[in-house]
Amino acid sequence: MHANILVIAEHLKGRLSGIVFEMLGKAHALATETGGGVEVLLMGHGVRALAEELGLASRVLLCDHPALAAYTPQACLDVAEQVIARRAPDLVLIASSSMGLDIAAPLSVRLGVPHVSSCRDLRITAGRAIVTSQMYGGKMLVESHLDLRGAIVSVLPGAFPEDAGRIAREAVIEALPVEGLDAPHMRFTRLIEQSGTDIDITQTPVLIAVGRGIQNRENIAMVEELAAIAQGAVCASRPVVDQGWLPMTRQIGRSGMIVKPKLYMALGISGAPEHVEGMKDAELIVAVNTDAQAPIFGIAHYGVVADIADVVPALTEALRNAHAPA
Amino acid sequence: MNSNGAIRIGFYICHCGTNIAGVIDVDAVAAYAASLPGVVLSRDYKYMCSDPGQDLIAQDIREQGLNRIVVASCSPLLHERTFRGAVERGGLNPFLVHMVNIREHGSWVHEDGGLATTKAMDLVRAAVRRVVHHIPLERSRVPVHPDVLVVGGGIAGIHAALTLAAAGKKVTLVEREPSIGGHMAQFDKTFPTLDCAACILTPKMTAVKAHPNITLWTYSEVTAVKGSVGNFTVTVKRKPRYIREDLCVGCLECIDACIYKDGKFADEFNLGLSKRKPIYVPFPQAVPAVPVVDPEHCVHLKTGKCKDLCVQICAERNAFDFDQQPEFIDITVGAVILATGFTTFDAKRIPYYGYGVYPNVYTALEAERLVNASGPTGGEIVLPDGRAPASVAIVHCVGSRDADYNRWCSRVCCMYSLKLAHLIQEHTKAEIYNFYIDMRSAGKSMEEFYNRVSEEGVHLIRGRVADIYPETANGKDGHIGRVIVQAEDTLIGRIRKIPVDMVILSVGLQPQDDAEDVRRMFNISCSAGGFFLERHPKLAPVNTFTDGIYLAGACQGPKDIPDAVAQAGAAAAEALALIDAGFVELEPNTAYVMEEECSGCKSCIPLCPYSAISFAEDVLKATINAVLCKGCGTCVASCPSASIRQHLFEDAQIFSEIEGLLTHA
Amino acid sequence: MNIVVLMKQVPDLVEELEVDAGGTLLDRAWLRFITSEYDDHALEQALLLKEQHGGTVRVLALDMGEADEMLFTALAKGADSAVKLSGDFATGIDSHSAAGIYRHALEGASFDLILTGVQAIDDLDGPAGAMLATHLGLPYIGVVSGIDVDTANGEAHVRKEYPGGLLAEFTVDLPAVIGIQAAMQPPRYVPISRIRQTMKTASIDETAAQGERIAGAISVERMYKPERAGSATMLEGSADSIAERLLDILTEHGIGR
Amino acid sequence: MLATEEAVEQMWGVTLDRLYDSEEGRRILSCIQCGTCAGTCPHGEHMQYPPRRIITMLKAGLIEEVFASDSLVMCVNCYACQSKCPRNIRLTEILLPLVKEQTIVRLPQMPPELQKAVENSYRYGNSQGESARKRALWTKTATVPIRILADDPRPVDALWFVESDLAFHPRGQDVARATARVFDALGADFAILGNEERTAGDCGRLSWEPGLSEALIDYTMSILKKYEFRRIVVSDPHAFDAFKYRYPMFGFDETVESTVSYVHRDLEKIRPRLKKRLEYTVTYHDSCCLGRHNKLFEEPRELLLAIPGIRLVEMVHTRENGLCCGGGGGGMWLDTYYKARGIERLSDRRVREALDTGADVLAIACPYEISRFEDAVKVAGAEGRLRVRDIMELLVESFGDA
Repeated sequence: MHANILVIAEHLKGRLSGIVFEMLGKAHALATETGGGVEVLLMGHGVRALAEELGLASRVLLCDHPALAAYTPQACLDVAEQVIARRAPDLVLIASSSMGLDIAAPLSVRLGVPHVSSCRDLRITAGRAIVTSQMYGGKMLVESHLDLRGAIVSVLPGAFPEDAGRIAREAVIEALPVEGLDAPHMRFTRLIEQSGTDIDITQTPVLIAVGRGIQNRENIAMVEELAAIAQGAVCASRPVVDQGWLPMTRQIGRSGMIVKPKLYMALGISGAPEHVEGMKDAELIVAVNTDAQAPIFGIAHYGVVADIADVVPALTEALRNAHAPA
Repeated sequence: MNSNGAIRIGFYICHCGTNIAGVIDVDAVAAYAASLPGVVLSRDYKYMCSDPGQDLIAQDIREQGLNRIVVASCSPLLHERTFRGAVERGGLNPFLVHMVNIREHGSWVHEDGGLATTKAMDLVRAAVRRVVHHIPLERSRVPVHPDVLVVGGGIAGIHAALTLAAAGKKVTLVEREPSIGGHMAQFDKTFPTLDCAACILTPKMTAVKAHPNITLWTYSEVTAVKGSVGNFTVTVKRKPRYIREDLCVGCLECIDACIYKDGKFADEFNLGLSKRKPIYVPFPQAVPAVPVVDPEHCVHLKTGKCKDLCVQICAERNAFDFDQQPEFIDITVGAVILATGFTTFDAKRIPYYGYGVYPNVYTALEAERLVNASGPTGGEIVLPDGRAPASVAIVHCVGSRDADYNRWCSRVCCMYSLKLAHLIQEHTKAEIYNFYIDMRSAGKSMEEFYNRVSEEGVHLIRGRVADIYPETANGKDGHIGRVIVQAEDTLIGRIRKIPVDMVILSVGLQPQDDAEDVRRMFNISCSAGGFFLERHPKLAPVNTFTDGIYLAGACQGPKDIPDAVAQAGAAAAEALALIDAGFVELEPNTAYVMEEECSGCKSCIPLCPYSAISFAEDVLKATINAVLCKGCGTCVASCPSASIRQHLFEDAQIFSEIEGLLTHA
Repeated sequence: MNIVVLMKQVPDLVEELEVDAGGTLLDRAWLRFITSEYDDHALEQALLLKEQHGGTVRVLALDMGEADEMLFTALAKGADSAVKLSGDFATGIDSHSAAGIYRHALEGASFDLILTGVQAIDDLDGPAGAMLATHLGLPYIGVVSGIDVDTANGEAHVRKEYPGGLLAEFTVDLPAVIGIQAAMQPPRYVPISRIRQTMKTASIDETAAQGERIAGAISVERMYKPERAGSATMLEGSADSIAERLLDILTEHGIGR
Repeated sequence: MLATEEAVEQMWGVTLDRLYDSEEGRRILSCIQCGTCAGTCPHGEHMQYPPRRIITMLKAGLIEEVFASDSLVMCVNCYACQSKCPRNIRLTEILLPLVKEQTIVRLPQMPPELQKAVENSYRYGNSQGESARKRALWTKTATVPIRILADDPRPVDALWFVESDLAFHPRGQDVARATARVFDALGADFAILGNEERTAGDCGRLSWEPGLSEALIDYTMSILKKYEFRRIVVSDPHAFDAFKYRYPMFGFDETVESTVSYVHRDLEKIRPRLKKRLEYTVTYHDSCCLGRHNKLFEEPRELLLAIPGIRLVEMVHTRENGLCCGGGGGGMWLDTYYKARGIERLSDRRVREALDTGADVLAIACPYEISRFEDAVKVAGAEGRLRVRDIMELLVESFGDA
């Protein structure tokens, strides 16, 4: 049985999110496998150029409307509902992102179809979608089976390779009419950039990241020492920033920065999906955590089960000695 | 060894440890002294005042035939008596010694040892020249009358009188109020023990009345004093109370009988908080229990037209005597104890405390009467409108420690304020706020009392009250509004404005209004604040500069009851020591008149601070009473005809001394 | 400003999670429950808005885990009322069913805002708050970390978090449902004595949960712990030897020089 | 003035509005504002309202202002003010906790680490936030058998109350294992509660959270009721304090001993085992609870001197006048809070005093000190020069066979 898959694209500040290509690549592979097709729904205003990037899809469904100039949950939800109802795909893939989280579950209610969140893996076997979700902060994997009758799957960033979706091919673009966006209950006002005085961690090749395991503010000094000697910068997962120990500009993850450094050293970070989203593409990931079960070890290249208070000073010392003239 | 009439001076210089020798080269001074004319012996010694030092002098006099002695050491104030004694023990007249002060005037005040040594030599030279002219003098003795006068019938006077009487001395106790008892009789409880003031005072008052050795004259005042130590003649004015003490038995029926059914005139004892009749006793336990008739208000005395119900009811005793006149009686005594007490600061003088303006602002003495069961309210603490206060502020240091009023600490206010806080809280359960500058609770059991009261939950706020003003106007129904007491709480640096129903001003103690008159009459001195001055604050605290006159109680300075009683006992002991010796010995350094040269100009008489000079009408010359003369020299210097001279300060002695000084090479 | 807060209990990750014999559910024998972190933030945000604008905060929860303690804590923190929806939740409940129950509980009720955590660690079928909004026909915005209410115009200004430290501000007509990522300040502390006191003095309204359970839409076939250490090469030994190994690895990758 | 058991009854139920109902509370009225409390307080200079001013503000009815300031967040429950008060006012035991309680709840924001520690203590029975089921894990690496009462509930002589820092902190676990070895060497009949144990709710650090303290006390009392034992031996001085002074208010009347005095009593039994000479210069830090509050000054020193080779030197602040490590009264979780206000950590100051003695070992008997002082040694750059060792660890080291 062939599966027709609809991918809902998202973009911000004129760029498509990486997850769109992850989903597109995966959808393409599954569709090819089952003999189905892939359509991408792209909503926006004046975003035809973005549609051109989505050539791997059988068809890009372009909904262009001034009301979609900036992402608004209500408008996207309304448009997506109309499009899905009209195209009746077997499977809908939505990013498990700030935007996707707003619309995936409501769509499932409106359309009366199942929804599975936090997808890390997806297969199609015997006419059913087999979704592996990362639950309980990554401590459990849950495998659920869905009938291919329009089910919606929210895909965690980092689940699939992005490159597979970036095949350069001329896109088939079909513009769809957009209706019913006249009386919105919500209006986009503005984008707020976090103050830019701090260093730009997206441009720093070495990042030393700290999480809950840091215990207290004083230990940040220890980590800063390591970062200094490694010529990198200190960043953090959300809890550390919430404590006010580091500025928001240093936050990695869903609501923070997306980084792709040469080295990402995760200290005391368990590896919750929201965090992993922001750093999974680092070239080299080294994780230090006292909990051997921490999901961060699932994406790290090297892992150390230890107290960061022991490892960090030792590594700082080793680096210092390595730098010292012989 | 015989001196054969030649001057043989012995010189002694004291090291005083390093006090003198550390600065002055005593060897050099001793060697220099040896070179002076008349000096036959010169010694230095570590401590001349020590027994071996004194013995050295006595022995040298005997063995070396010395007839003049010069000691270079400390101030004569300290050791002149010592060395005179040593000289006397050596068999020489004690007035043939002279001291040179090279410590207070030398080593202690100079840093340059060389110059100090030179100065010491100069002083020694002057002394050696002076001592040559010393002549033997004799001390004289005057007999002492064995009776004592105690002026003032407060607790100090009572205690002094009882002590002397117990020693078998005849005492006259003079009190100007109708009853003895003084301020203590007005108090409710006494700190720190909180025993009832009347309970401990009245037995002593009764004892005074009952003691055969005590003559008690109340409603009486001293009007004149003559004579000197051992032999004073004192004039006492006995005011008429219009009731004969010898006939009255104290039944007080006359008071009930008075045509005034209720009190109508301000009651002095209750500070005007209640009314009395024209005939009254100040308080129930008064001693003597003899009523007084107030001539200002007695209808009989004012108009002569009264039913005289009082006289009628006393018919059997017939003690009334409306014809009584003031009586002046002279008594002779050997010593006088002044126990004239104090008065409290007039709170009206500090306008911002509102005393006399707001009806709920009281003085501490008034508060004493309010808490007293025999007081105007029967011991109920109530405001003029009859309500009990729910909050009371007690303001310490009113009129004390204040350059605008009295600079001194009145010493008793902290403790009596705490006592009042305790009593008022006990009576009313009111919130009590004591505002203090410093909490002074020195003395036995005082700190413990302070602790006790603070633990009772009295609010102790450190800060001098700066303002008292009404929170609300007084109500038409006579309701007394609260006042706000404003002060900085210095311990938290915050201004506190506490509304209270009642304010008590802890007024300070000050000299009696007529203290100056008393001072003149008894020829004593006052300290800066007007309290009588003791001869020495530490070593002669109950003596005055006038021999035979002693101080007891708060007339010398603010003090509490224990201290007043202790001082009264001390004054009595000093008086006893004087009387029991039977005589007084007079120093011979007195002035004397060269009668033949005196012109009788009388210019010296008013100058004498001790009233020792009188004019002999028979010969028309000045004459000096050696018993009174203190040797101050004022008359000597002032006599236009140089006819007054003074022993030990003869011209020859002084001029030689000056010459000695001036011959400094 | 009347606010409804939806809160729920989720498994406490401090304890080891185990899978039951059936292989599709958590072994509840060892499970401890804790209030979902995001819901705590939703409550905090509600209390902050109440402090600012007055009104009431009403907390709704399904009778799962330690719901009573959670609700009493909410009351102790300042919520005005707490409703416990009881039913058979012994093996948990999917979000679609939960949203249905909330819908029954809230239909016809008067409120200005519904706040709830943007998600929870056990939301396999997505966040219930977003679904509830659909049921009630109300606007929904999630991943919100700041709300200002303009009561005069009946709207709220919300700040939604985007990747890269960006915030998007929206104006939403009230009533609305908001999925809270973080309150404008960390959840407050409430003394345990006050919680205990609240347990004695306050009460929780308990009503039976209504609304059909949606069964079988998703069929969970398997639940299992992730392979330990996934792809990571684990380094062991003393801190110093680990440091040396790391140094080699970094050097190999051309880092740290 | 230090706590006495007799005073415990007096401290029961004292609240700020009923302060003067008890004799001990009324002592506050006897304050003479001498300021000794403020002067001796290790954080006095950082308090807007040091104890002296708190008393005046209380008497002036302005205590709300004190609550609104964060002065009492600085209080580390070190008993210094109480021990020097010339009026014997029980500041640390009675007044300050009541003020602190109100201060903490009024803070605009509770310091996050402190909030976490409290919430963890309530939820998991340990401030670390570890699973209660992992509490006895350390025993698996102990070198002597350790009986856990839940598994083997026979009566026991000494019920050893281990406390969370020894059970969970890696260095604390070293001390726990060493303590077990010493007990074993004593031939002691001892057992632990294992996973049933929860933090004792130490009166010092948690007294500003009476609800938590009471919840933990209720729990621990209910567990203790299950077993028969002759005494409770407590390793953590804060827990010792809690059992001695706070539990009795809840009807607890068991014999309580600190590990130090328990071992000291039978010192002769292990003396023959102390064979290995430890050529260390040791300085001993008096824990506030063990020392100043319970007068255990000589016992720990005698244990140290029983070890051959050890030379004992004293820091400038010692015994009654010892300097707090800054960990009590919640200070353990306030380092960040203090640092943000420019307040030097007391543990840093204390370690400088230890370094000034020239000692190479800083001996301690309180599990707080290990983490605090080892950290401070790093701050001082004295790693390798000064080691922090629990007395039990030193005793075991002298056994020489491990």
